This record gives sequence, structure tokens and C-alpha cells, in this order.
Amino acid sequence: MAMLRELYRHLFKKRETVLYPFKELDQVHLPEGYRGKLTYNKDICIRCLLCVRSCPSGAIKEELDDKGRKKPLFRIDQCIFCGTCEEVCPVRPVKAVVLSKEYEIVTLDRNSEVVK
Amino acid sequence: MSSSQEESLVENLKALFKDNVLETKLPMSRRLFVAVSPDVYEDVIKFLVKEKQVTHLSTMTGMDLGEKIEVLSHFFGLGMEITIRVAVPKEKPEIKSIVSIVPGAVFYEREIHDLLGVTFIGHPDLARLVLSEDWPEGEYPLRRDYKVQPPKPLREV
Amino acid sequence: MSSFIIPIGPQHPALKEPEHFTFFVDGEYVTDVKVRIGYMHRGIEKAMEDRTYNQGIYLASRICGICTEAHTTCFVQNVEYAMDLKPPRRAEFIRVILCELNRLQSHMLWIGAGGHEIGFDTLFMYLWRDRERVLDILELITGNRITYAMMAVGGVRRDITSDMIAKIQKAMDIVEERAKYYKKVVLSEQSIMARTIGIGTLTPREALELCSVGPILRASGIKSDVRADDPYAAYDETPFNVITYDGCDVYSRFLVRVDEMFESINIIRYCLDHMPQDPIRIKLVKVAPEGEAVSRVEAPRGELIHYLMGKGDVKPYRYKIRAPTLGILPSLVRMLTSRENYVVKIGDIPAIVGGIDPCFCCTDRAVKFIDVSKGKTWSCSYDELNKYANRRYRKVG
Amino acid sequence: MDDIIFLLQVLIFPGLLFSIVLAFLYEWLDRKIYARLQNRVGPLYAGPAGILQPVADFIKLLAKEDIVPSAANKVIFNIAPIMALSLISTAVLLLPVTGVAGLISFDGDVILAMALMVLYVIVVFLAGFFSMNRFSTVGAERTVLQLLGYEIPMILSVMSVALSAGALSLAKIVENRNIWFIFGPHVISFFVYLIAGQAELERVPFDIPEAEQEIVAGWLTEYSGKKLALFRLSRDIELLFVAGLATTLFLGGAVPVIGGIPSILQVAICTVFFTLKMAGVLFLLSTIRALFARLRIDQMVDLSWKYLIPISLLQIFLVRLMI
Repeated sequence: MAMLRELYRHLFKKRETVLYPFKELDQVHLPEGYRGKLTYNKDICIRCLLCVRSCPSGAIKEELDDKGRKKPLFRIDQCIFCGTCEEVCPVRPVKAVVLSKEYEIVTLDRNSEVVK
Repeated sequence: MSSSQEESLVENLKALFKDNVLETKLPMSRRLFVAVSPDVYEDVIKFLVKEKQVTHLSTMTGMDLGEKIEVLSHFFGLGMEITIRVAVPKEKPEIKSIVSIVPGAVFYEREIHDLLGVTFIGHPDLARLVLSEDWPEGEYPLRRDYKVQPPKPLREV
Repeated sequence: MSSFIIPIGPQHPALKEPEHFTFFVDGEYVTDVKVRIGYMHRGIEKAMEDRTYNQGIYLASRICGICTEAHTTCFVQNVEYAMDLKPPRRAEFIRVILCELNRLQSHMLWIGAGGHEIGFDTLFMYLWRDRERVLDILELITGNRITYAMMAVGGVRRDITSDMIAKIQKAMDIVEERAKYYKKVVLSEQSIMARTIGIGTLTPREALELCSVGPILRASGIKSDVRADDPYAAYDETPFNVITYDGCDVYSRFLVRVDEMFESINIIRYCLDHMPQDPIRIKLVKVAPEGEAVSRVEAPRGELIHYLMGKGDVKPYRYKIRAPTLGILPSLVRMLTSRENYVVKIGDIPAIVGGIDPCFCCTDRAVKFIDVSKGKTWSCSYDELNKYANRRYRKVG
Repeated sequence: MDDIIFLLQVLIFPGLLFSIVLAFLYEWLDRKIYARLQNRVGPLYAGPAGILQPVADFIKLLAKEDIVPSAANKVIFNIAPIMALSLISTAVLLLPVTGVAGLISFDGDVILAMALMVLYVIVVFLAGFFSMNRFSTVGAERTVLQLLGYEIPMILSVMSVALSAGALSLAKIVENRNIWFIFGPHVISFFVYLIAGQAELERVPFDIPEAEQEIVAGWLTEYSGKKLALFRLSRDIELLFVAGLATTLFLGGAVPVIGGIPSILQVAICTVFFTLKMAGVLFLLSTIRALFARLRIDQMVDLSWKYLIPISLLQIFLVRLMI
């Protein structure tokens, strides 16, 4: 019986649930340093491929671009969002690989989730 | 605890078991590694548990060193982590079980038996613990010579 | 006497993770039990040998989703021991804060889940709601809710800034107030007491003999805590009490965990106030010298021990992980077996099994099947699966 | 013509169709209240505020594969859900929803109501026992053991009402009600009845026969598809019946008849009041569900023999003194 008062107090309280996928999208709050889907800026990338070597899950592959130069290819389906690639990226002041705040990355085809 | 306690334990062990204490290491404070020969392994543990009251067995590790398989028992007591290591030949990996002295070793010994194929003499029940029932006999995944085979797809089963 | 066998697991509503218990029962009384684990065998020990130390951190954080911080702390500490380096003091404080936040959320999770095991869903819902506050804080600090990816060999990867501190302190106040309320509930709710007092008894002697760890040991009245006995990180200067209760039953385990929540909150507050201004990370070599190290950490579920053998490579030669639940298993078997003056009923099984806070995910490891599903897809029609299942179960019986 | 009207009454209002609709509504209400108490939302998407969720669940279950275990006794396994549903929907016909008397009303129908509830439990026992599943068997055993616990206090509390009304028929009890019924000594037996009713309905803290964490779904473990749908429906109707019986016996049934208005309007007013009172009982039942942890089977039997039965005996004694 210890919780009776608490129970009835909740009867008129606002629910805690956020009706996320359909409504109340504005109530989804992300902190500053959130680790979401990574973004890759190929214009400033110096193609050092440090990220390929350091990725713990092997989600970053080597690939040749149209000019036959090596460049990284990011497979989001294997990514574990640790941010190591962002950390090792030597490009300054803005890094070529940055984890964004995007979190809706569900897809039906795992091969489509690739960042080039 | 001061390091003198660790050193005194080492001296104690050396005095009791003489040449059978093969190697002692003190890499940092509160860590002690003692290698003993298989003949006195049981006695050393009996000495630790019964006389020194080091009753807490943290875990046991099995390690493949090429020709030998090492069994490490990590005890905690007297304010330090005491690791007793004993090596057994790979051809005949057998060693006495310490379950009668430390009842908590039951699952650790079963795990090592399962993954490295060390037989513990006197263990009450060395049934499989972690590997599946249809795992082939005589294959021990944590040995260095074990090659990982890619699993077959389900439809071929 | 022929006994009636009740198989519980690998799939059973009481067990959130797959393991198998065979209970021999006589009416409502349990006479014997056999345990079988290994359904979550992911081969992490073997896979560790394949990864560099830096990559191993992320694998270690995936040993267990709930006590991830304990595993990563243990891993990086182990590598630091082997390399013989000491991280900056501020990093050690941040580690303590993260470990305690982790413990806080784990204990809240357990008290909720423990309530659920004895059919008290309301407690479950409230605690998991309040646990979100702690998870929000963890997300604020690390950027992730569950696998924090925060530790690095030689320090931590992110700093705790001053505006974070204010937010953490505010959240701690709320959590403390809620924890007080839950303590009151646990202390006064008759139906919780009816289901937990005198259930799953483990005498102090048995607990020592069977090498039990963590809250189970402390609920049997034995003062044993790695944080106090073998201090790591910044625990050597953080004041805290080792909570013990001597009821030796599930109720004492409830109380130990509730009280540890207050201790965690106090530790976090102390650390926030006393963090020195240091760098958070040092540069380091990637090769560990030949040698070995043992690292112990007090995970939310008890003593966690990692053993590392290095051969002067960038990868470990052997990495051994012993999760707390494996240490508790022998005690669990003892608790589940009826003997003189002590009976276990079927209705008590969830309370006892739940009472140890089982985490079989951490417990099972070893065979390596990495790189298997990459680029390959398995397809299997319903009929094929059905046939496979039929064949398999006819064979087993 | 009378026969056709009676048939329509049985099948549509206030009989089968009405009780099924009301049962679904009450399941929704119960889930919603339970969720509110736990600071959740409950059913949300099927219909406005999720009001159609129980119906959606029912239809979904009807569409699911129906598996009969090869070891089960097929005849009993198959007829048990139908038996359960028909027993409990017969019992609902006794409730005086529309006025003073129910659709079936005779002297001694209180006893029939109790008997139907016991029969329902026996059908449940058979269903569980002949599923030939370990969990079902344990669940079935527990069902009967629990019956031994709650049935006697329940009958005693009902009897005390019958005693003070001086009648064994629901219609007469409703007719003879007075203010004593609601605020008198029956408050005790009302709570005894609620607790016993909660046990009858197998809800927390007495969901022992189907304790999810202990024996999966208890006697329901092997049921799937249409049969599970029928069982769930019959349990919803059982909830309606327990709440309805409480309303009739302790809360005075449908409202007093107001003279001078057409009978159709009167029926409507009575029905609305009856359902509202039932909802009140349901609210209490939902609160009990949210308030406790599950008891163990021996604790449950202990509770009823040590406390509930003496209390209800005392209650009968009090009532006897007052008449």
C-alpha cells in the first residue's frame, strides 16, 4: 500500500512518454556532443586514410575515386558511433569527418547506408 | 597494504616449497605472480586458503603458450591479487582440481576444460559449460592452433 | 521419487537473457537445479587477440551493455598497468564519475527489474522512468546513452565542462530525492517484503566459500568492495561507505543496492567538487611491453577482473575476462537448491535469479565468429526454419 | 413475437453483443487507468485514444496461426475456450443492467452466478491440465489451489449481502437495497469481494496461475490464435461480470426507477448508471493491480484463510445482529 498516494498523484500528471515517431518531435532533445551519423567532407579530405586504419569495427573501407586516388568509404550499417575517425582526422581547423546529430538512420537496405 | 607483506608472502612460499616455486614477480603494488610446479600446485593453494585465509578466488585463466598450457588462479586476499600459475604439457593437459579446497572454482574449471581442453582430476562434473552440445570433440577454440571457420548458412543444415 | 522437470530458458519471460536452468521440482518445491550457459557466446576473448589495444576498448565496451563503463575502465586500466603509465588525475576523476553514473543507472535498472520479477510492474515503470535522468546525463557527457566510448588508454576522451557540472548536480538532486522515496517504498511495502525476506538465503560462510562477489557478498554481511580493498582510479581519495546488510536474502540485496545509490550520488558530488585542473589525456606508445597485468574493478554487479598477457605487440596475446555473474553462479546454484530448513518454491525462482542481477551477456564469451555476416546475407524461408526446428527438437527430445 | 424479442435481447442488448462491446471497452479502460497510474500512455493509436485497441488485438489473434500441441488432449483442448466463453457470457445475462431484474432472473440466481464462476475455473483447469505442457500443468494446479483460497471469502461476502436483503435473487437484492447497503457494514464485505474478485480474475497480486516470470503464461501457455482470442475475450467478459456483480450487490445496481418517463429512456438511464458504477469498481480493481507485488501461492492461500475468511465471517455476524 506504500505507493497509493504516488499512484493517484500520477493520475493527473502529464505522461512521461514522448510520442516520438508521430508527434512531439520537438521534445526529442540531443546534447551538444551527440554522436550521430557521420558526415564526410571530401573537398577538404587529405586522403591520409588514418580513419580506415583506426576504425574499431572495420566500417571504413578504402575505395578508389574517379581519378584513381584512394579515398575512404563509410558504411553506416557497421558503424558503432565511437567517433575515433573524427578524433584521428588530422585536417584542421574543420575536420573532414564529423559526427553529426542525425539519428534517424533506419533503412531497409543495409547497402544503401553509405557515406562517400 | 605495504609491499613488505607481499615480499613476506613470497619468502614464506619459498621457504615452504623451495625449488618448486619457479618464479615470482611483483610488477606493481598489490599484484603478485607466483609460478609453481604442478607437483605442489594443490599444496600451495591449500596453504593459501587454509593457513593464510586467502579464500576469494577471483577467477581462473587458461592460456595456450605453444607447448604448454598455463592455468592461472587469481586469488584476492591479504590486500593483494595473488596469481598462482602452473603449466601443464599440451600433450597431456591434466591437473588436479582445486574444487575440494575452493568450492567456488567449479565453473572456472569447467570453462577452462571447455575452451582449452585441460582435464581437472577430481572435478565433480566437467560437462560443457559455454560451448554448444554439437561442438566437435577435441577442438578447443582458445588454443592458438584453432582456426576459425566461417559458419555455414542455415539452409544447408 | 521421480521428479517433475521444469526447464527454464533459454527463452523464458523471467530471464532477460538466454541461459538455461533445469529445475527438478516436487509439487511447488525445487529439489535440484542444473545450470547451462553459453547461449550468448560471442567469442570476445578470442576476438580481443585480433584487435589493437585501441580497438579493443570498443570491443570491451560491448561485452555488456549495462556495465559497459566498468568493462572499459577495467580494460584501459589493464593496458595502463601493462605499459606502466599513469593517466592524469583529472582523467581518473572523470572515470570515477562515469563509473558511478553507470552504477547508478544499473542499480536503478535492477531495482526496477527486481520489482518486475516479483510482479511489481509499477515500481519497474517508475524506476526506469527516473533512470532516464541518469542516462540523459551520461549522454550529455559522452554523447551516447549506452556504449559511451569514453575511455582511452592514458585518459578519457571528453572533458566535463563547468556547465555540465551544474546540470549533473541538478540531476543528482532529483535522483537522490527519488532514491529516498524508493527506499521508503522498499522499507514499507508489505508485498515486496513477503516475496523477498528469507528468500535465496546465502550464509556468509557459504558466500565466502563459493567466492561470491559484489552486492551478493555485501548482502551476506561481508565487507568486500574492490573500490575499498584494491582502490583504482580516484577511489583512493574518495570517501564512501561499503554498504553491508546481514539478512543474507533477496531483501538485503534490494537494500544494499538502494543504499549504494546514495553512495554513488555522494561520490559523484565529491568528484565534481574536487576534480583537479589537469589535462585529460596523455600521448602514448601503442605497443605494450612483454608482460602481464591483472585489473580489478567493482562493476555494478560485483568484482570484475580482466587479465592481460602481452608479448610486445600492438595486440594482446591473451585477454581473459571474468564477468561478475560467473563468480556468482556457484552461489546461485546453492541458493536455488532446497536443503535442511530451507525450501525453494517455484514462485521464488524469479526473485532469486533476478536477485543476483544476472548478466549472462557478460558471462558468455569466447569463440570467435567475427567478420561473418559482413557482406553476406542469410535467407531462410519459414518452411526451412520450421523443418530445421523440427529436426533439431526431435533429436534432442 | 415475444420469443424473437427475447432472442434479440439475449444476442444483442443486454446480452452477448452488448457485453462483448462493454468488455472490450472495459479492457481498454483498465489498460488506460493502469497506464496512467504508472505515468505511461497505454493504448494510443487504434481509434480515438486507442479505444479500439482490444478489438484490434482480438482481430489480430483471430488471424494468427492456431497450433494444437500433438501431446494435448485434442477434444478438451479445443472445446475449453468455447466452454469458457459460453459459461461466462451466460453469467453476464444474470446482471441487472437495464433495471431491477436481469435477463434471466429467478429466485436463487445468486447461487447460479457463483456456480458459473467456479465452473469457469474448472474449465480453465482442464484447459491447462490437458495442454500437456509443464508450465500449463503447474498453472492449472495453481488455479485450483487459488480457487480454494478465494472462493469461500467471496461466497461469504456475497451471502452476507443476500442475508441482509433477505433474498437469494439479484433482482430482490436490488429492490431491497437501502442506504445501509452502501455505507453500512457491507463496506467490509465489498473489499473482501474486491480482493477475491481480483483473485478470480487472476490479476496482480493474484496472477499466480499465469505468473509470467515464473511459469510463462501458466495455463494459457499452449493456446494460440483463435482459441487464445476466445480465452482473452472470456476473461474480458469475466472482468465485466465481476465488476457487474459488485455493482449489483454492493452499490445498489442500476439507479432507482424514476416514474413517469418512457420505458426506453428509463432503460437507457439505468444502463448508463450501471456502466458508470462498474467503471468505478474497475478503477478500484486497476488500482489494486498497480499497487502490489505478486504474492506466492502459499501466501495467497494463507491470506485468504487467515484474514479474509475470518473478516467475512465477522461481517456476516454483524449483518445478522443488525437485521
